[in-house]
Parts: sequence; structure tokens; C-alpha cells
Amino acid sequence: MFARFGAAAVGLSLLAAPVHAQAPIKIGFVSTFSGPQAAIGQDMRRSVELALEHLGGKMGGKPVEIVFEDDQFKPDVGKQRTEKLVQQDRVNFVTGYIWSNVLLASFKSVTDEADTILISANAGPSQLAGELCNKNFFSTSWNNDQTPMAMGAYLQAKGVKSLYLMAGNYAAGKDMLAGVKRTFTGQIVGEDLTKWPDQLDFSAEMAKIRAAKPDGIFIFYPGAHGVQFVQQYVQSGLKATTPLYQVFSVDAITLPQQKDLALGTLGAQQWVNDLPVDQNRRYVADFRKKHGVYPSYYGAQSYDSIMLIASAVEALKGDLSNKDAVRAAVKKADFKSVRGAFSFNTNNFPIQNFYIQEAVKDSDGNATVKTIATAVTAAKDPHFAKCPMK
Amino acid sequence: MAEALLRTHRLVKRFGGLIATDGVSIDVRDGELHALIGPNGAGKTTLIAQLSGQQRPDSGRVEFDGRDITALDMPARARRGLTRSFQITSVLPEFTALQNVALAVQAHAGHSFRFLANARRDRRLREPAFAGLELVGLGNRAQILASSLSHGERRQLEIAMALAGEPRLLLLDEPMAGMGPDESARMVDLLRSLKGQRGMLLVEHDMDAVFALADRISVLVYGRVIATGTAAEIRADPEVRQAYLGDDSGT
Amino acid sequence: MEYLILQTLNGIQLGLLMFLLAAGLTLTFGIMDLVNLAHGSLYMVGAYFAWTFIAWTDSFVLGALLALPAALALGVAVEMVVMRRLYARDHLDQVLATFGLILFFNELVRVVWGPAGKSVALPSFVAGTIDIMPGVPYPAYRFAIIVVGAVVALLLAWLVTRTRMGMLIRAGASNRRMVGALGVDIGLLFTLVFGLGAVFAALAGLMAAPILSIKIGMGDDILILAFVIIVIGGIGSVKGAFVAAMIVGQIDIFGRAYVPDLLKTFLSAAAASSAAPAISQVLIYVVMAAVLVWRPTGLFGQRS
Amino acid sequence: MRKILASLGTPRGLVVAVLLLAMALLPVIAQVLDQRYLLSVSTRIVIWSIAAAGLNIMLGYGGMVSFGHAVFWGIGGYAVGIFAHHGVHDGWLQWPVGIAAAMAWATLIGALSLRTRGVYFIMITLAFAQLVYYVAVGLEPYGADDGLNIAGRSQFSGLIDLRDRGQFYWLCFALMLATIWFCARLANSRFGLVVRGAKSNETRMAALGFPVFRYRLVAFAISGGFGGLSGLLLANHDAYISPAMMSWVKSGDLIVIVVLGGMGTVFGPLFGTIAFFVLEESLKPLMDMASKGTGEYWQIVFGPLLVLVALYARGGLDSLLGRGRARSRHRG
Repeated sequence: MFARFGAAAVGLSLLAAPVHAQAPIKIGFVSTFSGPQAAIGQDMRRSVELALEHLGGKMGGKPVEIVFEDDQFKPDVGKQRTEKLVQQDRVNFVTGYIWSNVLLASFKSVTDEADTILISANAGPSQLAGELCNKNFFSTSWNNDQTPMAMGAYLQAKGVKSLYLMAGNYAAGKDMLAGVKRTFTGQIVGEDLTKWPDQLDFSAEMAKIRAAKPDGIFIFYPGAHGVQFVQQYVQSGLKATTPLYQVFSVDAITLPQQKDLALGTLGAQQWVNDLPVDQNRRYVADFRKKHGVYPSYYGAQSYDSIMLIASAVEALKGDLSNKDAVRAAVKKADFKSVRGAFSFNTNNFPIQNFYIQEAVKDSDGNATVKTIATAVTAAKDPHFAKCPMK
Repeated sequence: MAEALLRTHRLVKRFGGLIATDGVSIDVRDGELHALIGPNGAGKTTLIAQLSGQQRPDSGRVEFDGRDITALDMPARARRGLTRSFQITSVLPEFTALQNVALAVQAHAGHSFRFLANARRDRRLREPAFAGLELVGLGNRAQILASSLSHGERRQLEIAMALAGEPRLLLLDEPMAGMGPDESARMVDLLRSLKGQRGMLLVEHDMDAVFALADRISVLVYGRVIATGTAAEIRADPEVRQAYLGDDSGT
Repeated sequence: MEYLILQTLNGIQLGLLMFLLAAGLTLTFGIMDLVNLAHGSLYMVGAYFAWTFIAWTDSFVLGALLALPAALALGVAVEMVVMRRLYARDHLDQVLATFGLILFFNELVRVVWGPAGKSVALPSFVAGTIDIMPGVPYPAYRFAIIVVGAVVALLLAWLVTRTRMGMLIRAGASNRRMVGALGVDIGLLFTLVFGLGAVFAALAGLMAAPILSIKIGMGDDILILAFVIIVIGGIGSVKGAFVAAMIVGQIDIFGRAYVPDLLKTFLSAAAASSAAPAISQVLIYVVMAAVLVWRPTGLFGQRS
Repeated sequence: MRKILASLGTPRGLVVAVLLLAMALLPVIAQVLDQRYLLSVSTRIVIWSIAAAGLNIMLGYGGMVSFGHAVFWGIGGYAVGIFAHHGVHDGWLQWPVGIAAAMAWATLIGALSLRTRGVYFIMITLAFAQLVYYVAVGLEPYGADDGLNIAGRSQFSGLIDLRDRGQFYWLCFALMLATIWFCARLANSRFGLVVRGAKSNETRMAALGFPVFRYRLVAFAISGGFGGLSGLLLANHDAYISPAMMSWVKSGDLIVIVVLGGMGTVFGPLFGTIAFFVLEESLKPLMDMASKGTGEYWQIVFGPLLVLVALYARGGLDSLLGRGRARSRHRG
């Protein structure tokens, strides 16, 4: 009934070379390619394609086929597309996933039912770092708590006395605020969880912030919401009096829109485009050459996920028949991450540094971020102890 | 004749500044055909709407069978035996003639919270419905969709639906509106055949029909009843002649 | 006191912004009785038009002035291709067809403008703040919204109740044939009115652009809000839409400004901070449901 | 039986018979073809069509455009999810509670919203659905918008194992058949005729003595109950629930399905669901075949397709199989 049509996208090498008799390594990549968040998906896909180029289109001597699937920013669609990847396309690895809810809806179809490895290239809900951790689940990103913890630690060290916290009223928003409160022990003078995902106006909150007179504002508004918040923050005149600190709200996706408005804003991140790592220089330079814009951390994490898979396939010389061996090879994380040092904790989340970045203009006048400090080194997420895997 | 079956006490209905019903007190006796006439805009349809429960009067009272029914809505009044037909044909166009009447039978048969049994094949509904169609002369049109019936047939169908509930009092809002002479004649025959079995309040413009059928006639002008009486009394009433009939329209 | 004044002003400003969003809809939905879910798409495309023209002319005002006729053209095209076939249909057909249009326009924008969002910078004369009281700055652009919103409200009220065109639209919506018999080209009239609705949608889109962000699906966010406002106000009433927008604006602002503190007086801080956003999120839907239960045809709607 | 055999002579009867037979054998077919995904998608189709059949009672038979029907998915789903979260996996408890909760909520919002008509009804049902949606988004103990992973599927005293994909499919299929059967009976019952009559001419029905409101309210409750049933099956299928299952776009999808299949018809909801999923699964690869890379823009084709359905295919797919009963629609 549902004939198997050609895969949505095929590795570049396949176009040039004649079809190999060998079965290709198949990787499924689930992200959002339509709707308001498609810009993130585009950044991720570009990075995946770049990674494949850097690999010469091959892993362990075998051709690579990547099947991109659109989750439409909906958990049930994401799950359905994921099922297609493992049940119909029978991919060897599944990766991608921007959203916690899409990942939580989908992961069991991969890790449990298909006994296949899933590598999250962005979403990092606490459940999966803790009690729901899984031998087939790996992350090349972070756990939700970690980035705000890094930011909080930095603000604490910097001597910021009081903060006003704001985020969307949803699970990740609450995680982020909980995260910053783990490490920032100064005064929280106000906290607003705003309507999600369609809050239009922040004027009431701006007035509250003005009345509360905090030393700084901490926000978590990813994507378009970050653009919206920064615009209204600047328009309200608060920028002159109260500095803005953020996680995931000022990045390579949003900066082309925030432009000058965001300059000077500090944020935390485990990867920044100017990190002095060879692999990173190559990734960023080639990405910019190809697309004319900076890659985002979404892209960097996706690039890493492909490189991680490649390292495992190389180590096994393309033989993926022994699942235990595949898991062990992935877990070694024997690849050159664009963020530098990278290893897996017991719960298969990375142990990594977090940096403080500032929004600046580059020499061509483009808004971007640059590293100004290291917030924490070799950080582990706070949930791994709850993970039964040791 | 018997006691008044339907009686109103000083009904008043206003729309903005306009008084559509201005202290109307009329009564309809059991078995009587009481006609309500009046020029366009006299407030006949508004009065029918208040009698049937479609609209609430601003003040005044409606009594049916000795009980105050002013607060009851249309379905509740219908269940007590006060049924109406509409000035603008109102049937269920997507249902056949038979189904239209069968629904009316069903309405009368108690609650309809029966979810599984096929009502279309229910003889308790079909047989009385078919009899009702025969009565109004639509026996051979039972399986035709109401939307495909002619105008006159639809008016007949309405009467059949109104009768199917075995009402004690029938409110007929211009049953002959838009009919040709033949159809009108048939409707007059039909109404005549129904006389004596139940009370009827007939609103009608066709004066031939009214004077031929009515036991009593009330004349409504600007929301007021200016006269009530037999056909002869109404014909002779000077106020009616002046205000409504004029000098040359005794027909 | 100063805080109260500020939040009241925020409420007025938000109410007028919402009225702007709903203004086009009062014409097409309120008066022509067309359930146009794609109204949000016109708002989105209007904002993208504005972005394109602003980038092109390097002027907010010029770009805006070019975007409006472009939106008119788009509205007329949509009306001629799809909408005019829907007037005589039931609401369900209208919902289905315009739902399809939403999907179409969202993808079209992605094809034409790419997936990344856009932003427009404010013209310098409204970029700063104005002190409403000594030491209490208020964004100048929000005043611009207040002005434009008020002007649109007056314009609409005048158009609908005072002009021959407005009379014809209202008459035409309830009785097309009658108006047609008067020798008016009712088809053309409706095309123009729909086009005008698109212009108002685009105006809302470009006015909102510097506060919100221009992105695919931006119309979906405001669509339900705009419908809610019109339904609260009563379909067909410009005054109703205006009053509803102002009420919703104040309720929304005050819900966010005071409910958390109010809850803290009788709930624990933790419970209050999780309950408050839930309450303010659903507040406008509660208001709408309450209004409709109380008055099933809205505040100023015609009673049947 | 004779009637069933006779119906095989009509195009609709034949198509339905072949379709249902294929669906009944689907787990076997999927096994033979080694296509687990086919089974997975088909399970979803069967579950969705239960909700669509429920909505059809409102939309097709009652003429009431409920634009918030996905909320019943949510209620059914959360009933399973919340019980499971607290370690209660007994389906004998979960399922009746889920269905009853959906019916109760339908009754409550119906009592309020059925006072309105037309567009007001569309909007008030949407508003109530949004209300529940946002409450679920803020429902932190149950995962808020991240949703909730369900550790175990509903258990029925060992009678049936829902973890087994084939068994689960057959259960859903049986429930779908029961739903369609019930709806078909309902449509021609005394109750059904009142609801349909009220769609055709509400005032007339009231004049006949029917308290139309009560019948519509019960129709709403029944419709919501099927939504709840579908939702709890969905939760069992996905082993996951989230507020996204009741977003307004999902309510829109359900309306699309009912209209696409043919409103007020017995098998329309099933046809509509199948068509919806086939389009979703095939449009992208088809477009990619036509021109590489265009597939991800499949909604640019799907959207206008809906417009065409609304404009020119008002009888839906069902009408392609010849006319059933005459059907016309009224404005408003």
C-alpha cells in the first residue's frame, strides 16, 4: 500500500559514484524542516551535509545515505517519521531532534523497539539524562540544566547580586530557570513564566522588571521568541539600565534578526564558533564559505553527531552487525569534536566545558558571538546519578 | 362551545420603540376555528410567535388549558398540545415527506433517547405518519424528498406534521400563502374537514377562506385587537370597515 | 501609582494592537460573514512584503506605503481565485478551504523568503523612549501603535457606518440580490472589501513586525486571538471589536501584572508561581466563554 | 446476511468489503511483506478514524462545527498517562475513566457552548479546547509540554497483550468496526433522526416539540466519548502523551478528515483518514520523484488540495462511490 519511494535525500557521493554493491550506512535525521522553526532544521541539515563532505561521503569505506525527516514541530509526527526510519528505511543510526517533546515521544521506537542507537543533536531533557537513560541513547549536546547552570555560576562569580528570571511557560523553560537557580544564589527579585508558544507582548513584564530594579535579567526564549524579547527589551529602554543574560536566546539563528539590538548580551554555551580547535575552524570556515552565514550550536552538534557515528563505523570497519560493539564504539567518543574535549559520562551525555559568549560584530559587520570566558570545565549534568547505567 | 382552550391576558411585545403587540387578549375555544386577520404589519406573526413560545412577551400572560404557560419554551408547549405551522414553509428539506411526518409522530411519542433501533422501519412511527399523509392528500408522495415537493404540497406536509402530534390546538400561520387557486381550495377543504376536532387559530390573508371557515374572527390592527366576533359581526363592524377592510373590500 | 499608570497604558496599547490585528477581520468575517482562517496568512505576507520593501527603499515609511498596495493586490487575487466561491457556502467549507490556504501560504513564504525569520529596524523617530512621567520612560513605538490603532478604529467605524460603501457592504452581506438589483456590482464590491481587509491585515503585520518577529506561521499565532476579539465583541460590530480588544488588552496586562502577587497572598510562593501563568494564559478564553454564555452573540452582536 | 451480500453488488459495498477484509488481515500482510511500518501507520489510521467517526456525529449528522475535538484525544490520552504515571495500568479502570471524563467534559462545554450558533459555536469550542491545551502545557507533574512517557500499556487481566503490535491492531480494528456500526445505527435511530432533523431545520424541530438542546448535548457527549476512546488508544499506541495531541491544528486535521471522507456518511470518516495518511505519506516522495528536493514543500500542494475539496468535492470521497442518500447543505 505504501510503496517504498526513493529516500528523501541521498549522500552526495552517491550522485557522483556508481551505486556500490555494498549496503550503505543509513542514517536517519529527524528535525524541523517546515514551519516557523525550519531555520533551525536548515542549519542542522547544512551541517550534516558538510560533515558528510568532510568525510568524503564515506564511513568505514562504505557509502553513506542520510534520510532527512520533518517532524513539523509536532511530537506525534516526529514519532511517526521516526518509526518510518527504523521500520521501513531500517537505518543504522537515528539522530537530530531539536525538541524535547519530539524526542521524548520518539526515542523508544528507536532505542527499545528497534534496538538502534539514537544520538540527540540538541534536545536534552532531564528524564533522559536521569531515570530514562538508555544504553542506546547518546547526546552530542547537553542536558537542559547545564547551560543555565553555567550562566548562573558565571554571574555568581561576577558578583551579580540580583536577577529577574523569565522564560516560556513550558518544561524546558522551567528547567532553565531551575538550572540557573542551582548555581546562582543571589536574590531572585522576580520570576515570570510567560504564555508559550505564542506570547506576543512583554510590556507588562518590562514594567515589572523596571519596578523590581534587578542587577540583571536572565532569559530563555529560543528562536523567534528571542528576537521578540530582545526587540521589546531594547525598545523599553531597559537596556540602558539593566543588562540581559541569556541562554539559547541570542545565537546564529536569531542574530541576523536581532542585529545591533543584541550586542553586548552575554550568554552561556558549550560551543562557540570561535573556539580554537582545528576541527572547529574548518567547520566554521567551510560553512561560512558555502552558506555565507555563521553556523549555530544546533549545526555544530549535528556535525558532531555525524562525526561521532563516523568514528564508530570506522572503528568497526563498517561492520555494524554486533550491536554491543557498536554501542561500545560510540561510547568511546573517539572523534574530534568541534568543541574540543569531549567524552561521555555514564548516562551517555557529554562531559564538556561551557563558555561565556558575547554578542559582537565581526570585521564584516555581521552580528555574531565570541568567547569571553570559560564558565565551567569538564562539566557533568546534575542528573547522571539517577541513571542506573554505571 | 366549550371553555376557552387558549387565552391571553394583555400581551405586550415591543421591538425597540415599536409596539408589535399592544395588550392583546384573545381566546380560542376547544373545537373552534378562530381566525386572526389584519393588514400587513399588524403583528399577527409576532402574536403567533408568542403563543407558540418562540418569543417571550414583555408583559402579559398566556394560558393553555387553564394553566399559565408563559414561561414555557416552544418544545414544551408543543408537548402539551399546542402546535404551530409556519408562514414561510418550514419542513425538513433533506427528509422524505414520510420521514417528516414520522418525526412529528416521534415527537409526540415521548422521548427519543433511543440510540440503536432503526426508526425508519419502526411501524409505530411509519403507520401513523402514513395515515397523516393520506389525510392531507399526500399519500402517494410519501417517499419524495420534502425539498422536491411543490410549494402547495409542502404546505400540506406542514399541516400533516402539525397534526401528527395530535395537538389540542393548532396555530396556523398563513397556510395558504403563495398557493394557487386550486391548491388553496384543497387546503380550505382540508381545514374544514379538521374543524370541530380541535381548536385552531388561523392567520390568513385569503378572506374567502377566512370567512368560509372561521367560527369567530379577530381583527388585529397596529398590535391591538379592534374587534372579535362571527363573520357576520365582523363584516358589519364599522370600526373594522373603516380601519381595515375599507369600503370596497367586503370579499 | 506610577506602576499602575504604566500598566494601564500597556493595557491600552496592547488592546489597540489587538484591535489592529482584528481590524481586517471585522470587515471580512464581521460584515461579509466569511470565516477566513487565512486572514493570518495575509497578515504574515503583508509583513514579509513590508520587510522586502523596507529593505529595498531603506525607509520604514516608504516600505510600509509600498507594502499596502501590494497587500491589496494579493487580497484581490485571493478573493478572485478562492474566496468569491465561498460566500454562499456554509462555514465548514470556508473553514476547510481557508485552512488549506494557511498551509499553502506558510510554504509559499518559505519558498520565497526562506525559512529564517526577518526583522525590521524601527525608524529613528520612534526608536527611543518618551518619558510619560519624570523618570518613567515608555517606548515611543508603542505610542505609534496607539495612534495607528486609534486611526484605524475611527476609519473603520466611519467606513462601515457613514459611507455609502459601508451601507452597501452591510446590505450586501444580508441580501446580495437586493443590492445587486440596485445596480451595484456586488461582486466587485466584495472583491474590494476583501482587498481592504487584506490591507488592514498587512498594516497590522507591518506595525507588529518591529515588536514581534516576522516568521513563517506568525499569522497562526494571532489568528485565534483576532477571532476571539471579534466574537467577544459580536460579529459585525466594529464598536464591539474595539471594546472587546480594549477589555482583553487590560485583562491580559493586569492578569500578568497582578495575578502572581495576588495569588501569593493566599497560596504558597511556589504554588502561586506555577498557577499564575496558567491563569493568565487561559484568561482570555475564559472571558470569551463567559461572554458567550452570558450573551450568545457577543457583547454587541445582533440578537436573532 | 442477505442484505450484506446484496450490498456487495454496489460499488460502495464492494470497496468497503475489500477494504475491511484487507484491514482485517493487515497484521498478516505486514508480516509477510516484512513491513512493520505499514502496521504502525495502519494502527494510527484505525485509531484516528474512531475519533473522526465521533466527530462525524457532530459535524455530519448534527451540523455542529466543533473546532476543538482534539481535546478529547487529550482527555483520553491523559487518563491513560496519568494512571500509568501513578502505577495504575489496569485498563478496566483506565479506559472507562478516560471515556467517562471525555463525555463529562463534552457535556460540560456542550451545556455552555450549545447556547450559541454558527461561528460562535465554532469559536467557543475552539476556546474551550485552547483552555485545556494551555492547562496541559502548564501541568508540571505530568510533564507539561514535554509530555509523559507511559511506562506500560493498559492491561486487561491478561486477556489481551497490547504490547503485541498485531493484537493491539486487531483490538483497535474491532473497536473501529464497533464504532462505525454504532454510528450507522445511531444515524437512523430515533435519537439520530432528531439530531439530523435539528441540523436540517432547528426551529421546525422545536415546534414539533423536540427539546433540541438536550439531544444535541447528548450527541456532543457521545461524540466526545469516541474522541476519548481514540485518545486512550493513541496513548497506548505511542506510549506517550503530550499537549500537542490537542493543539487546534489537530482539531483542524480531524475536520479535514471528516469532510474529505464525506460528511454524514457511514464510512466517510474511515475513507477520509486513509486518504489523509496516504497523502501525508506519499505526497513528499511523489514530489521528490517529480523534482528532487521539492518534497519538503509538500504542503504547498496539500493546501490547495483542501481548497479544491472544499470547493468542488463537497460529498467527499464517499460520493465517488455513487450517491447514497441525497444530501444538501445549508449555509450557517
